[in-house]
Amino acid sequence: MNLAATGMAAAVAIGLVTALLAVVRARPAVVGAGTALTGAAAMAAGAAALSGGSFSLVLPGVLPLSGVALALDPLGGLFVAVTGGVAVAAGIYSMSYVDNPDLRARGVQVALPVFVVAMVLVPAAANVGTLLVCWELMALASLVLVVAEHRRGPEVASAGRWYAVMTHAGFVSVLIGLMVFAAHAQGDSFAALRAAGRQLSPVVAGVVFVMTLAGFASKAGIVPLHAWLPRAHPEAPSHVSALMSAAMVNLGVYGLVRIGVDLLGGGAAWWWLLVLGLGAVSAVYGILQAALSSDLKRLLGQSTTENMGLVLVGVGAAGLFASSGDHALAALSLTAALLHVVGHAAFKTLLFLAAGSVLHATGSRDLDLLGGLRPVMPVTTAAFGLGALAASALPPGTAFVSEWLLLQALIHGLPAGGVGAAIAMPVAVAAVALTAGLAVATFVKAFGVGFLARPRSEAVAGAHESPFTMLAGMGVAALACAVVALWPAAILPAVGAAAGGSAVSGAVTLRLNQVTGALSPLLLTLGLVVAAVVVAGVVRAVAVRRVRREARLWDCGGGPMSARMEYTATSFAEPLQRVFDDVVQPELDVDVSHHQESRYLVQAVEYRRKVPDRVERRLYQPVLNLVTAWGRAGRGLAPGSVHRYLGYGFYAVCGVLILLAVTR
Amino acid sequence: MLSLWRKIRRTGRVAEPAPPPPEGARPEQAAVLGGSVQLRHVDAGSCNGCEVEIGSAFGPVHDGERYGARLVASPRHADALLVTGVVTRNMAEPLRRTFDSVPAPKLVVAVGDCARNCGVFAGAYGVAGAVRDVVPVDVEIPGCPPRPEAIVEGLRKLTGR
Amino acid sequence: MHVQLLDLACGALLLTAVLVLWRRELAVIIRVFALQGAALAVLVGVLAAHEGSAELWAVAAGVLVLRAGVLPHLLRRALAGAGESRRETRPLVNVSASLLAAAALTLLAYAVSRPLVELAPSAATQAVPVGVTVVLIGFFVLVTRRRALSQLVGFLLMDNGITAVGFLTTTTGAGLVVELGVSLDVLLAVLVMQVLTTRMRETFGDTDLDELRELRD
Amino acid sequence: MSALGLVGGVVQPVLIVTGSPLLVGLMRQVRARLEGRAGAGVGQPWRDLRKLMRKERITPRGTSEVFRFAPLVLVATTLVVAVVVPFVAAESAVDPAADLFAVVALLALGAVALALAGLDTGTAFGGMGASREMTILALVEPTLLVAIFALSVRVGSTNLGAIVSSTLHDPSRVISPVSLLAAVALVVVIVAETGRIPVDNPSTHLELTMVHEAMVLEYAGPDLALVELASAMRLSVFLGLLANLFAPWGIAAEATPLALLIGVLALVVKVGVLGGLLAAAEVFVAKLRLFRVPELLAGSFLLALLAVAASFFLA
Repeated sequence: MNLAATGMAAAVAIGLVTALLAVVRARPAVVGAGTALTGAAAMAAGAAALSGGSFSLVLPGVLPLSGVALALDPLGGLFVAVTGGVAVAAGIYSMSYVDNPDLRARGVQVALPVFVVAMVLVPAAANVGTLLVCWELMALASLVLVVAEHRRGPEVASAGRWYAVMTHAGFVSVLIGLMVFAAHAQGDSFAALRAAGRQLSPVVAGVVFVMTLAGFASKAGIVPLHAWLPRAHPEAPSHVSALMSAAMVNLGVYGLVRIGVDLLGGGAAWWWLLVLGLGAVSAVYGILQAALSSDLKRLLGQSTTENMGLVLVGVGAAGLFASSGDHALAALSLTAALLHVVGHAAFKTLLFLAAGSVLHATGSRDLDLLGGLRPVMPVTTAAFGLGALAASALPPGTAFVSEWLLLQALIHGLPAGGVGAAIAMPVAVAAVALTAGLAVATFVKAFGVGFLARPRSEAVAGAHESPFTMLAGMGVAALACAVVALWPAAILPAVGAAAGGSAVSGAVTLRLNQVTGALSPLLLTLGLVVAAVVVAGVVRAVAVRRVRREARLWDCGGGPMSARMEYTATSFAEPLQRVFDDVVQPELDVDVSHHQESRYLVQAVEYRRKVPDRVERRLYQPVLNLVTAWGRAGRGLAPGSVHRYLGYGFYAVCGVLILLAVTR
Repeated sequence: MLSLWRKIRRTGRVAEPAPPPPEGARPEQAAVLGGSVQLRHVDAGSCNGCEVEIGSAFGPVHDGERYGARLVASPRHADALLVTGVVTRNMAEPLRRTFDSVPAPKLVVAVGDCARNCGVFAGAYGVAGAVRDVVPVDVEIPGCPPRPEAIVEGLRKLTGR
Repeated sequence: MHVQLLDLACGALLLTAVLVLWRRELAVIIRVFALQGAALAVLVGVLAAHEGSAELWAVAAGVLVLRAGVLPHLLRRALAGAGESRRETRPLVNVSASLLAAAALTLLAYAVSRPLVELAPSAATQAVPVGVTVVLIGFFVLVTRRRALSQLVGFLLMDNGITAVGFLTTTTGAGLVVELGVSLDVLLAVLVMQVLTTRMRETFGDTDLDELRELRD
Repeated sequence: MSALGLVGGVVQPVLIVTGSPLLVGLMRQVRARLEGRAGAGVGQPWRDLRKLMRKERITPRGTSEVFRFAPLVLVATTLVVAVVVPFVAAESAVDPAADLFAVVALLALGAVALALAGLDTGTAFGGMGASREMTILALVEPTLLVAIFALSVRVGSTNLGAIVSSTLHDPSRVISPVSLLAAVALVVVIVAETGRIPVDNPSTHLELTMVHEAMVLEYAGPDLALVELASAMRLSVFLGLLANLFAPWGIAAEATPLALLIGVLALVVKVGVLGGLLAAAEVFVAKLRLFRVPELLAGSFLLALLAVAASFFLA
């Protein structure tokens, strides 16, 4: 039994034991520690698989039909390791974050390790049955966690409903796709599917691909199947948000790569153009929504849509290059996408945990009410600042490295393949660039308005720094961010192994193997630090007066400025909202009330702005209306008579029998 | 565009030749500034006569900028305050705060008779006093309103150019 | 050298089409249109020099006179009579959006003219997408602008694009007759339009075409 | 790391630091002359900086480290760019950092630091400036990257050294439509990024029209000196980049004193001419309303995309 198998076994065992312990006596410290240990074991298993120690295991009797089959190859190993890492941070964090009765409830406590175990098993599943069972277990456990704090308000329950419906719709889609696939293969193990995948007729392969793509894309929060994500992620408890946003969505990408690239073996160019297009639209739309959002956790959720979009751009480009035969570029592109998955997991964990700290301390996640957290929560502020830098694709940030690789792949891809590439590449570059620019604005807003300046409400004044374990959870994530940002060479070989071809080499300087291009994040950062120190030294030497004087803010000589005079998140985003007016179509409402004495004297002006999700309104509302209409029509069938209901059953059975008799 | 270009060509330079440097003592602190003075203008209760003249002192004809003086938007960027008008009750505190906002070394220029000795408003209701009653004054520019040449001369005492 | 000049002329053709879309002042649009006519003449001239055909040289001169001289002059006269409304103030699609639409049209033009280029790859046919782009942008202007005059420019833009495509694809010199016929048609169309707009203005005091809708009721 | 790169890495930052205030002085002088004024002289920005260094430092109450360190970050990012980009010497001192994307992202990092500082003060103007700066930055990014795309496609690399040497070896490429369209797009981008008219007015006194100035209203003394120096350096760096991407002639290809001297002179002349042209052009245009800026940027985006398209239309 090798290390990968041992790790997986340990992860599953620890997770289940923790869940059992939680059934007996739900203590957050124990559950948190157990979850973290599960994660650590999974990380070890993933790392072992990435360094070549794969395993496979078949337990025929455990599940009906095909039994359980598990296997871990480098691709699955990467996702297992990432999930494990997120679980470590979230587990440690949850030890003191879980402190209200809703979260301490037994069912919720049990669901946490089960969720992690299910997520670890999905990338290790080696047949359709196992994959689907683990997938469903993951969905159910996360659903329990999302609605954990349902007493807080109706929006939690609504988020739960959205999540439940959409995740199951996605499940059904994946199910149909995989059933069609398995029907054309000798059995449902991945080995059989892989063998059959290359011989499928283009139509069947296309159907399988589109059905599974729909399911996996909805899990990854890709537009237009993203509607559940900005609802469920912010309403879940923050450590669960981190698990969902940093680990669970990745599995959508995993599914796509596993089915599309591995099992179906590439496929037609239009598949990947579709993936690339969906990715580009998601990236831009997601970050645009985030840029206009003033809810801290919702903003982070929408940014997940954006990042998964960027990953899909990479995956789509990789598929496109592979379909035109350029395997070096495909490897580079897939490496960029997978590195972005890793980096996103690190910084999104950090950001959600830091946002959770703020929520924990102030009870608010409305950016318009926050601000001035720097003096009271210095560590959380630093953590969020680091996360914001990591998320905004600026050097020395985490996302910068992967987006640089992605851009290199796109730029070198122009001469690679035909008309499709020639049109897709510049558009993709523009989309990635717009996304990067809007991400910068978004995270400047989130950090600058949320944490700096002066408090905008009473809630912040009473805030306090979080307890040690929460800070430690953030510390783990921050460390991961720093490693990916400064020394990506540490994980690039592993990512390359998962991408099926090493496209980047070098320790300090990253050099692209097949095309020209080099970047050294470490040297760049070092240069920045040296330059800053030199400048600071020169200023110290030259400046005549060294002492700093504290002075009041320049308020034009008038009275002290109140917090209401500060720019809020809404006002910060106003110019962007106006620029993208045609895209987002915000609803504006200005109410002017006048004094009684005269119409010319204004008493109050009330300004309301709502940025509804336009895709949701245009796409989902008609569907929902249709379902409601059907439901109303269906009501006529259910008059309440038991005989009527039994009769339906009887007619149905007879109908099936007649059908059988006729078709035989 | 072309017509603007022709106009520029036709007009040429309208700035008058620089008059000889002003006589008289320079404030001590002005030496530190070394030929660069940023000014924040404060209207402490002026009739706006002095503002018009300040405007023309920085216009093309007198071109106060050529001696190294420049108007700026924030007292934090300023080296000197350019105060016009009598200091009214409502502006006394803001003037003090503005003075406090300027990083040292800092200077105050009182522009016009009102700023120097309350001018025609002396003793009126609502007048808190002349500028020197509120903040220390380094240079005074007499006149009601002072001519742009006088303002430029006063500023040259600060810049030393 | 020949290829470079050709490319430059095509670049100018593209740039002027974009500028027509970008600018709001009708006077500027007309001037840009005149520039495009000149660029088109250069394009034909380069082709003429390359093939050493006197006939093409004559066509180039004709293009220069008609499209950089006569047509802009007619447009300017129409503008002078237009009175106050000298700006395309509020096009149906705002300017930023139309610029982005033009970007999409460029890519579309590239995609559709690909087979045409691959038929006979040469420096001239390589540039065919430029002509197609100009046609599409002209059509876009025709569809989205409110002023009759800017719509007219859109129509002429289309014609410029078609002419460019024609010369870039037909290497043998059947161009003269075709060009002559087309030019006459265009001239006639412009004259008719001018008469129409003048009459419209005299009757309604404006040439905002949206108001034509009211005539139907 | 070659000797040439090393020498360049030392000469360039020194040249940019000393020269960029003079560039600002030159641009103000050009503007003053066109307005019929005499002007304060080319050395005035240096006098301003010297004076600011002698002044007191002020920390407004309620601001954090972000406010204090932002000027340092701003200067440091620009300084790193000045070291790595081939301005004077054709080879970069730190070649793996001389990537066009990295350079652009570094310059954006400086802008972000300043925007955070503006938000950190908590004044209405600081927030307003930050909001506008970030909006413009977000909209500039697509144009910038697509223009870079157009430039790098023909070279097959985004390494600045590679682009510069490719243009040196094949000068005829400069007058192709690809280069011209990309150049126009980049000029618009540079105007937007450095806050010049028509996007932002660097000499405005009216807070409501400010973008860059609004963020720095609270800085005083040496901090302000750093901010002003950095914005001058950003301007020279961008102009230098523009000059060397399209007309790298004169750049030193070997590490001899004469070649370096020619390289320095060539850069000074090119940047000076570009700065003078920019200043002269500013006299002729009015500042755009903030919500007209996207139109300008959409136009430049279209040009950048046309440049890419032209690179395969007219290849």
